[in-house]
Amino acid sequence: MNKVTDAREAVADIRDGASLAVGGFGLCGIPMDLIDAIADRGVHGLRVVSNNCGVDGWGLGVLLDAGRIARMTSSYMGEHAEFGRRFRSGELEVELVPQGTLAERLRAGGAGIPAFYTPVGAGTDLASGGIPLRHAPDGSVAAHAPAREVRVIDGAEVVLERAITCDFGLVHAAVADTVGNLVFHSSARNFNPLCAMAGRITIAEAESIVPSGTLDPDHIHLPGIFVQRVVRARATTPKRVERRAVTAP
Amino acid sequence: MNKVTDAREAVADIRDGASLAVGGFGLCGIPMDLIDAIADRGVHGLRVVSNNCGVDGWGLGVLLDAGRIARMTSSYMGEHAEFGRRFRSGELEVELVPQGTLAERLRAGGAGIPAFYTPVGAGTDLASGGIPLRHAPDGSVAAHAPAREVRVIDGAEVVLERAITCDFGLVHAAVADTVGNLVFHSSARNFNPLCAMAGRITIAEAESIVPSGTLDPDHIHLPGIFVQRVVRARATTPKRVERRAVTAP
Amino acid sequence: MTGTSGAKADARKRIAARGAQELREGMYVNLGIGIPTSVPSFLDPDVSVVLHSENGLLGIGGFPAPEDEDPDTINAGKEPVTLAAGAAVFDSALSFAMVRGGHLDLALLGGMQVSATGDLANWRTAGKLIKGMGGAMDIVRGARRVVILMEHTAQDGGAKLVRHCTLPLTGKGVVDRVITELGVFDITGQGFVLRELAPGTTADEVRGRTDAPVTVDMRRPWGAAWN
Amino acid sequence: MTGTSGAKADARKRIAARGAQELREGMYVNLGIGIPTSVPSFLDPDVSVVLHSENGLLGIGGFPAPEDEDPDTINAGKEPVTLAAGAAVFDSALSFAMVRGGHLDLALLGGMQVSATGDLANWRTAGKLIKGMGGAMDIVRGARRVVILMEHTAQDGGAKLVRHCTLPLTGKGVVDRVITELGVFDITGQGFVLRELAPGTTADEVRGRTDAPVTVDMRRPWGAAWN
Repeated sequence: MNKVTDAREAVADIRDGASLAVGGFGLCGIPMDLIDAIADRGVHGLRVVSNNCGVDGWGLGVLLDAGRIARMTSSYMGEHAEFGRRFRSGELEVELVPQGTLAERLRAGGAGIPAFYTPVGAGTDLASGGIPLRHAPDGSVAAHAPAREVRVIDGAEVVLERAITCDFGLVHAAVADTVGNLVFHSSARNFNPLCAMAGRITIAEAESIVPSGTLDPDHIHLPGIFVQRVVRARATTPKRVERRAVTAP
Repeated sequence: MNKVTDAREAVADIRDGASLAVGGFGLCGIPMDLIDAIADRGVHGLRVVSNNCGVDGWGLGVLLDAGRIARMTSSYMGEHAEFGRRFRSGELEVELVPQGTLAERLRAGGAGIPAFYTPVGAGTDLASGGIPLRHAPDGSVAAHAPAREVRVIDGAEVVLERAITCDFGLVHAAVADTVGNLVFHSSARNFNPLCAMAGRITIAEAESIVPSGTLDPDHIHLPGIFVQRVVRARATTPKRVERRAVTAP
Repeated sequence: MTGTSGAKADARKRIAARGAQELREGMYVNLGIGIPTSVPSFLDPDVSVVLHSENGLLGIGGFPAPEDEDPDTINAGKEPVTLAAGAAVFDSALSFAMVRGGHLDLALLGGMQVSATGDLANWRTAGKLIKGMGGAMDIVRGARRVVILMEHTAQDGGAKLVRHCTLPLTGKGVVDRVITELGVFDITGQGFVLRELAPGTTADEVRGRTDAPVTVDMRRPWGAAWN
Repeated sequence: MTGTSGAKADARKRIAARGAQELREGMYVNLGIGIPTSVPSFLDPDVSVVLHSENGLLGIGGFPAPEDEDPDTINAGKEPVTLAAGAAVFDSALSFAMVRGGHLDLALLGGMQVSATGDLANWRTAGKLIKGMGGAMDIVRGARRVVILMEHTAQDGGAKLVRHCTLPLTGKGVVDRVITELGVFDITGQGFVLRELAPGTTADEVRGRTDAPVTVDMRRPWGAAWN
């Protein structure tokens, strides 16, 4: 068993309209080489689940700028100018989800839990269905995210959240072995294991690839059963810092 | 911050009727020293959540033999003779739960997810409420486990399972640091991280204790936020093998 | 097919050998207790599969020599095992995330009864003390393909392939295939379909010992390698 | 209390300094963006707390020198940070398991509006483009204690402590305490209760700048150390 391939080959069956679960938080731990390879393929109408959507010209911003993304499921879009423009103009549908709920929905998808209850968002417009999902070209709100089922469990109001699975999971790891076991580095772990779990086909890019049997079984962060293809990340792809602190903590 | 104490001190506030989530699978990765310390305290009416209940005279069997356990939530009791006798005679209430559902319910308890849907058990007497929970002294079934809520999600029948939290989590680790970060060894990990998450107060015994800052942050299996007390496991407590294979695989 | 233990052992061996042919290169597989436990010894050494053990291991190797036993490294049957190259260790929640989430290609499990609609009973009998379902309910519901390896009839001669299970179910509509010492049976919308007949038996014998209709639609000789 | 940026900076500093006194030995704490970010610089060096960053770190240290920056080690504000001794790294699902499961002792967060019943609005305003709620909805619901650090009134002089929030909520009934440059307010069954009054102001000024009833039940002088 050897899951190693190259980036172009690995993304060759990602087609128009595919759904992608993409790891990373901000620009940390993003599968930049896989994103570039998808951009090179010229697919359109992608439905992407990722905590953020990169920045202008980097990360998922590359696909967004090129008009390849039809729908994002994210917790935060931040100051990303092109993202805002596309959302406001109706070119992009955006499902906003609390960060922890997003993580849990991806895990649930990978874990075969179709739905779960959570107190997060109870009593807010997340529960009542008041968060804009799509704008009209004139900037008015064309559709709101649907309301959640609400019930009371043990005296607390909770909302029903559904699992997320995607056609593909795209993740970045520090080390992979040839059978797809992954080790992440520091906070670049973030959503990567969860996106790998949620993908029906998961492609991992790794900064280094080692033979099967090299990694300590106790220190594998994500077992290879969740990873179908492994790609060596280009050593030349820079890691970018999104923000620098202006004050000492 | 230093969470290290001794076993007697660590269990001193476990009182009659307390609920305990106890790590281990079979006799592998069980917190034997903590179990012994609880046995020494003489508490009664314990409600224990653990995948198994040890064997006669070892593991949770120590508490069971001494009549300290009123209720078990487990997936498998196996060939444990005293367990069977007590269950059949009505001295012990037993909630049987599928192993993966038990793991997920403990994780949910630790993760603030009050309930989740799962396909496991749909269409069986787990869902319809036909599994014996308590026997009468004459051996007849006095009560069955309650039926689950059932609904259809995405065309599949699923059942509602509730989270489990306990007054105390009791776990066994290979290494702990002084702030409660844990590292497990091999399949002795099993239910331990989940029981630690599900305990309102979690006590970890560890084969070795190292200063805070010694463990690689990337290789901590369970962060110390889930662990309130750390105890050094006695070096003299043997690890027992429950079964030996009679045929080569 | 007499009741002697030699014939019984032969039958179980035959089932395990045929069961081993269900495993194909690169599969992630869970093997249950009973006949499935002996499947690896019949596996083609050129076929590399990854064995999952629900207590939290992926990549189970062989059994260790007594002096190499590690009480911390056991399989779901609680026996000490070794880890194969590429193995990974994880907690029980992630282990059953793999199971429930459909990441296992195949589960080979033992059975007490299988119905014509794919219901499986293998965790408790009416009279005996309940031992618990362990991970069986999770595995039958989660694995992408569930194949039951069991003797064709019970000790008392009663049928185990039945119209409806009389024992409490482990899973409803979960079985894809049953392998017995008499043949290989797929569960289809039309009930049991005999795909392979073991040497030395006939479709009539199979029908006589099965308590449900059996359609004969043989695809290949007994034990021909899958492809 | 003029609108000059110097007075504004002073107010924010005063709030952060008082906020730092909410942190006690051994607490696990999440600090939100805004005023809470500067709380650590006001922390008593003898008080050791563990800072949680929702992207997956526990045990955040100080900011690194530029040459020591690791793009893989960032906080929830996406700035490079260092890891303190005893730090641990984990994925986002476990990170929010800590949050949602009630394992954080305290969250100090910024706010736009807080209501007399503890509702918090801090993620979107009516006119502007939505940026997303990030982890705020999770944290306000999950942390055992939620303290909001914010200026007492908005830029335009409008009240931020209100009877009912007019902005979309981040959480309903989630706030335990509000600290502004004017005072410390607990949310009780009877609404806002003034516990500490900042030097140089009066209860009447507080009432005049608050759009909800304020009960005065002072427990200690402004900024007296908790115990």
